[in-house]
Amino acid sequence: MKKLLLKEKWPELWTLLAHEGPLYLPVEDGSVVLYQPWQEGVKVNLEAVNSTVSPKDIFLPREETYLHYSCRGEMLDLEDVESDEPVTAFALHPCDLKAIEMIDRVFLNQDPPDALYKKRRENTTVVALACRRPDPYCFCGVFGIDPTDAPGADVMAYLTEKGLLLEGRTAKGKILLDKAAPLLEVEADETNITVDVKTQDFGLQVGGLPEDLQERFNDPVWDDLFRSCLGCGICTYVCPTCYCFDVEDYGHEEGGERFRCWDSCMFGHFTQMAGGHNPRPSRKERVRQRFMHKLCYYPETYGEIACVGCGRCLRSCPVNLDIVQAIKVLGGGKVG
Amino acid sequence: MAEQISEQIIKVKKVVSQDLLSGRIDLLLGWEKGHFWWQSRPLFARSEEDLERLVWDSFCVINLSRYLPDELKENKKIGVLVKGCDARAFNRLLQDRIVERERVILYGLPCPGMLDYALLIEEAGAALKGIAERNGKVILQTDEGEKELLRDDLLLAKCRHCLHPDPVVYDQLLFPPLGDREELEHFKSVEELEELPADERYAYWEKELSRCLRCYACRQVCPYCSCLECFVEQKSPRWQGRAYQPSENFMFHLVRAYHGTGRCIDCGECERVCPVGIPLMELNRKLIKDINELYGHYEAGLDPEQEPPLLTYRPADPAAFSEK
Amino acid sequence: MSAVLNDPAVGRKPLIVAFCCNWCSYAGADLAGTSRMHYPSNVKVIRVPCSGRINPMFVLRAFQRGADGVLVAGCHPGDCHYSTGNYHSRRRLSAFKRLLEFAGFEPERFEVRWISASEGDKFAEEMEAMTAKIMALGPNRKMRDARWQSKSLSK
Amino acid sequence: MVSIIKSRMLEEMKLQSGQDPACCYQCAKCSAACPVTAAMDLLPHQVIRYLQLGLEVELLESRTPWICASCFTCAARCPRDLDLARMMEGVRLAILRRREGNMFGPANLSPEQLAKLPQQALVSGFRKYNK
Amino acid sequence: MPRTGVFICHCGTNIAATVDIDKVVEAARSFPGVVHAEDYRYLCSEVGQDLIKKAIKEHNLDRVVVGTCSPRMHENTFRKAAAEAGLNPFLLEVANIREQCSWVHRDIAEATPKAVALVRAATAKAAQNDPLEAPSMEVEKRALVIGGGIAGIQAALDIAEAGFTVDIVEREPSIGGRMAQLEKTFPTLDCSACILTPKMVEVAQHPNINLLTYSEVEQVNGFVGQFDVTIRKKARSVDATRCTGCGICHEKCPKKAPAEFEMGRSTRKAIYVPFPQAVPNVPVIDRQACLYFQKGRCQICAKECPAEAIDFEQQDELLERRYGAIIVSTGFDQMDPSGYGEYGYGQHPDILTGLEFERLFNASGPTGGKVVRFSDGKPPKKVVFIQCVGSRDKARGMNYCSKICCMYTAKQAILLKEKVPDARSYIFYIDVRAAGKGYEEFQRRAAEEYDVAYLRGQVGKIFPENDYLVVKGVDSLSGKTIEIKADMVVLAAASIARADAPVVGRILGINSDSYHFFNEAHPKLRPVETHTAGVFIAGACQAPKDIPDTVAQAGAAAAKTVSLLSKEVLQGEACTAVVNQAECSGCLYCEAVCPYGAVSAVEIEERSAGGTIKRTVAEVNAALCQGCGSCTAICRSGSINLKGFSNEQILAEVDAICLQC
Repeated sequence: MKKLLLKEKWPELWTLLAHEGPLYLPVEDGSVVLYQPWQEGVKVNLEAVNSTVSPKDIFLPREETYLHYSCRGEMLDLEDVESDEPVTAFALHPCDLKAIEMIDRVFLNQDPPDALYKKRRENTTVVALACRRPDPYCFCGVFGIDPTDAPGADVMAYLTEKGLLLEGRTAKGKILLDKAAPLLEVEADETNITVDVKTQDFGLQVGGLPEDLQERFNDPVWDDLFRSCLGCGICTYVCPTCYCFDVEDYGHEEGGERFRCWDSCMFGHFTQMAGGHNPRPSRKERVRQRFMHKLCYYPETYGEIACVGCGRCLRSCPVNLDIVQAIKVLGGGKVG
Repeated sequence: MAEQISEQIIKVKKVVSQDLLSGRIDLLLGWEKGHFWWQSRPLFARSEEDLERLVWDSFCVINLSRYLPDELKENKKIGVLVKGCDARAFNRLLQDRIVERERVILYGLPCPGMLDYALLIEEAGAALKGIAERNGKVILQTDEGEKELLRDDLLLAKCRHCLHPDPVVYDQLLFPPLGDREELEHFKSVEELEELPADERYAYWEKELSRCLRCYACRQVCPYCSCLECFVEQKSPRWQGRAYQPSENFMFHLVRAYHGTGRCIDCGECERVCPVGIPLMELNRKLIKDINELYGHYEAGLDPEQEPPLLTYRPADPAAFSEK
Repeated sequence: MSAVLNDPAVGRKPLIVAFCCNWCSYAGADLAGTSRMHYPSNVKVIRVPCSGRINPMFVLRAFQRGADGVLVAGCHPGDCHYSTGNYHSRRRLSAFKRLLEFAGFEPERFEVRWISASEGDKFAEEMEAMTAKIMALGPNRKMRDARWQSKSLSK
Repeated sequence: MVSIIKSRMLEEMKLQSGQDPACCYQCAKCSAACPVTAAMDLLPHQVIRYLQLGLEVELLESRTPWICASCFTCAARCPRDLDLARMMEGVRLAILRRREGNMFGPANLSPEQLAKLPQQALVSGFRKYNK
Repeated sequence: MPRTGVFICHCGTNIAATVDIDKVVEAARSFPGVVHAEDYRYLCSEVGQDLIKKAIKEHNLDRVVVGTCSPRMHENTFRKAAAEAGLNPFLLEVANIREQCSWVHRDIAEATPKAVALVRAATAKAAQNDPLEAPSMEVEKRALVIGGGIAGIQAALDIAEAGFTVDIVEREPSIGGRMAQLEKTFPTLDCSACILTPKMVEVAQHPNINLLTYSEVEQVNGFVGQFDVTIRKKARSVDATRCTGCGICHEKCPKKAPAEFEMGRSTRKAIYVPFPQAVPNVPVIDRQACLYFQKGRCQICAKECPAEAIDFEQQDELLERRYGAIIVSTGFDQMDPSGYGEYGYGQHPDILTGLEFERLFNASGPTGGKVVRFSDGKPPKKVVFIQCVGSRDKARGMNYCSKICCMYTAKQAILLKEKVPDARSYIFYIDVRAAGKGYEEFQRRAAEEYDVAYLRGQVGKIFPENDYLVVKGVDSLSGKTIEIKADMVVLAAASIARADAPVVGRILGINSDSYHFFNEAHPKLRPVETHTAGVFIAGACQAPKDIPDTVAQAGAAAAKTVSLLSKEVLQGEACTAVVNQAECSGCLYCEAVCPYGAVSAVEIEERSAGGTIKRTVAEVNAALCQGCGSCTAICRSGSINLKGFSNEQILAEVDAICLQC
């Protein structure tokens, strides 16, 4: 049973949800759209197809402090940092939700699971938003993702002329809708919600990728593919399925804090050892690492390619070196 | 202009293939098409067939001389296609002694400026299928018909700011120069920011920089960032923390800009590649403006023989502080 | 003085970090001492060989760590012990000062002064004056990293 | 026998002229340069000396301040950069302040004079020489 | 984690009065890495130093922080002590809690926390300190003396006597300087020539001295122990090896020019020796005056010269020489008093400066030793001397006292009386400054035995009337104005620095006071040293002074030079720049900003992508580097760092000093 939330009532819903805890939704910030906590005056944009940076940072923040330490003489005291506040992640697109499912496996399907990530995940109610108009960069179809439906969502939302159609999918979702009940129209028209969204495929046949990509580890294709790479971290930071992080301390001998923050396998210092040895000394090894991780290592462990076709790397890479190109040269489609 | 470009490619191919086949160069740095008609990515051409993919169109924005330092390690002699800004970038690298002039052949391409896809779709309104260009006009082909606009109105911001469309250094200038441009409002936005009260200016930068992902694309693409190891990565001393705190954002962006004092060639690449649209050139242009005001007009990258302003002094120099 | 300096906003005196060149300004600061002149105790001097040694990153670091004002002091142009150091720093620090102001810092927060070994009085006066200006502005929050003085860090 | 004291006259003179007699090392260049010393009872440098010593009474009686023509030769020649002419003016005023009543007012002037003399001169004169 | 020891000095009450020492010591104990902290009344004393040495051994400290007076005062004292205890001296840091804390802050509540902060900063820095070694450099056992006046002569002789080679560079054709211009010297009245000439000859003949007259220093590079100096030997147009000094050339030379040696009060020939006792006694052709050089004809001197020594083709020579030390003794000028309108100098031939008047007594002077007026050749009967012309005058002249005028004026008054027995001298003075052995007595003699009228006062106007000069002055003591009909007036014009002193200073890299007199390194304790190691100063180029002081100072400078030259090697600057060549991108901006040419490019081999590649990077010559650190601030990647003031050290200080306690 879907309920309609009229456009003019949106702000009321934002206020309501933001009152509980942080409400992340796509916001126009400068020239780009990003998922940011709602506050009075921000420009919410539900029409935008894909935010510049994926909403993964709702669950895996760019930076999160997880302990404070202080030294007194020989004494060292540690103090964990945790937050229990409920979070709402609003208007996440199916591809991004799929990506979060992939990251879940990494942080949760292990013992012990990552406590911080687990907490955030549990405290967050996810409202997914079906796509209506694809971006030229979108190719989620290639990975069998339905841009109009997001399995993992607590609430599924559809944009209509009048406003938003909301459909509770889980207990969490129901709670959210109950809270919102006073704002919702009782009988909603069901029309014009399932548009047939055609995304690009760039002539990709992922099936065409060799069974064991490991064999391609020393393949000459890598000698050319990496050349145009500038070694910046854009692809990894905008990517919804990249989850690498680094741990760093801030402070001095008398005290400080320890936090983790995003890291990128594109950086020279990624995996550099204390002794200075770097197993991936040049851009070639780094580019290979990133694509092999998406197309080979992740699948080996979790059974599917770590790409959801959101197209962010196609859009943001300054030199147009992206995963589509990688898949093609590795046999997942015809080159050129 | 535009079809001029599309015709030009024929001559470009002719010239470079001669040199590549004759072995005058081992590698040619050019452009090829990406997935989309509005993307041209770097081409590393070693053979005749590689060259078939070579393009020279209104989207060849990527600065190829940035690849020289690395490619020179593997190749003896390299040919590069350079636009105005790319040539100044080359001079920058030359002045910082990280390329050897004699190992590079520069093919100069006077550049009418590159088109901004974001602007194109914005102007198009309806879904944009493609474009055609003729005599300084761009025809947008949308599913709702055609729309004709002035080419100059559709240029990338960096190209609208460009003062020297013609390469300032080259071994062979492939086409007649277009002449320098006069950009009267070059520092307009900087001046507007200068007008603000200090606190508002700080708030402005705090907001803009808050989006910074530390992807360092601005640095990686920058011709003046020629350090082997950037201060950002250094462990000892630890100049720059990784936290996404305002204080760390400012540290990175102010120091990055400061390192460009008298060295930034004003190519605007950093701003172009920034995925979250931080107006980085305001910082760079501020420094260019101040150096001009304080220590005499200087445009980095125009003449590698001219001493950079921070490497010299005059006893009678003015100061931005009281000398009493 | 100390009473006046107390800054309710953060319960701390405004902190001024003064980088002084060893040959002129540091000697000038010493002279202020030998002549028993007085200036506020919130001024803390760091000795460097020459104003030309000053890397703007030192200044930024001071602001990050909680300085409310930073001063670089060196020999008068022409008197540099190393003959050209202060000519170079004049250019570097002028550009840098303008950049800082462009980033939103009040001009008074970062100053450069030429103070000779014989100008103990000038050193004292400049310190008084700068302290007064900083007090008028109040504590600096721009670029300050709250984490540095956070409870777990401060004694 | 004089007792050396900081005199009020000295302070007033300092205030009026902005000059400090303490800077004078008594080279007497002023006296040497002065064109009207012949008519003076105290030489210019002695006036400064008296100020330094605070000998007010002697100065009150002295003719010198009134002889000084403010030609500024002394000021031009003084190696210590003192402006003795100004000091003299300061002394004159200090002296006036000490005398009773008004020095001269409209009453001291005939109608013709009043008519002839420029207004400004009169007004400033009154201001200067009256309590 | 280092093992740091902290030592806080009371300095009697100098520190203890306004800093709560116990609080500081206690705070120090809590600083990271501090394993020992104590205080003492006078750390710089023997006992205090022993205390530190003992603690270093007992607690095997590897870092030491002393909270004391300014490092400019005692850093070396404490570093020596640390070294004696077997610790590398550069592992010691000084926290300046006296000059910059206890002395500038009134109350204990203010000064104590600041002292703590300063000690904490020093501790944080010390933790980053590395042991340093000062580079040692060869000493070129040869000295250069610039200026061949009495100072230069004396210094050169002393050095030569000590067995070292020394070159004298004198820009005039002869050595001798100002003293050679004097007739007699106060207070003994012995004849200047009689005592100077023998020394000049000795210089000329001394095996260890070589004389470069008519020459100037053009460039000085390098550093103490190894100064590379370029000297321009100006073309004399006379072959010194042939010239016998017979003097026929200037006898016959038809062209006259004003004589510099006589301050233009008489003439000399176009080919000339400045004065009869000149050393070397080799003439010079003044090419500006010489007819041959100007008009292309004449050459009489060449025709007349029996030794065929005249060489019109001679060119300037550039000599490149290396010296271990340099003494600057470039002397002084006399101020031109024509700025003082009231004295009318330059408008009347009988108004002279002291030096001009001096020449009247000299047999080889403009009047052949006869004291007569330039106007009519008559001996002056009334001579007025005026003191402090341009001295002690902050308005139109120099604020300082020229020191020698009081005495030479008394001398000249006496000489006058001896030459013209019926002459009378009137001396206008402000104060008579006769401090010096026998000076007071000498001045009194002038007043008492030579009937010199001392008038305490000044002169306001001088103007000619009939054949005399009317001097209008005042006697401040009597309060009487005075008018003197004088035959001659002598102005004791101020002694001032040489007009080109600033240029010399720049060439040598030494600084000067606001009057362009060269600055000594310390007004009391290092009076002949300059801030540039290996460069010493002597004589009136440092400040106006008389001959005895000059000679004494010259001796001192010579002694310093000798002790320097007698070292086999010198310890150089330990705090020098160093390049991390692995990180250096080789842009060499550092080279561009280095004032000492200490940075240069070097090619290194490096492994990269399998093969090895050659790269150009920067390299520092530690012997040349003086440690200013300008290079480190221009280096974007911090690949060039400064030992002793490294990025790590300074940042550690900043971090610590910003920690509020």
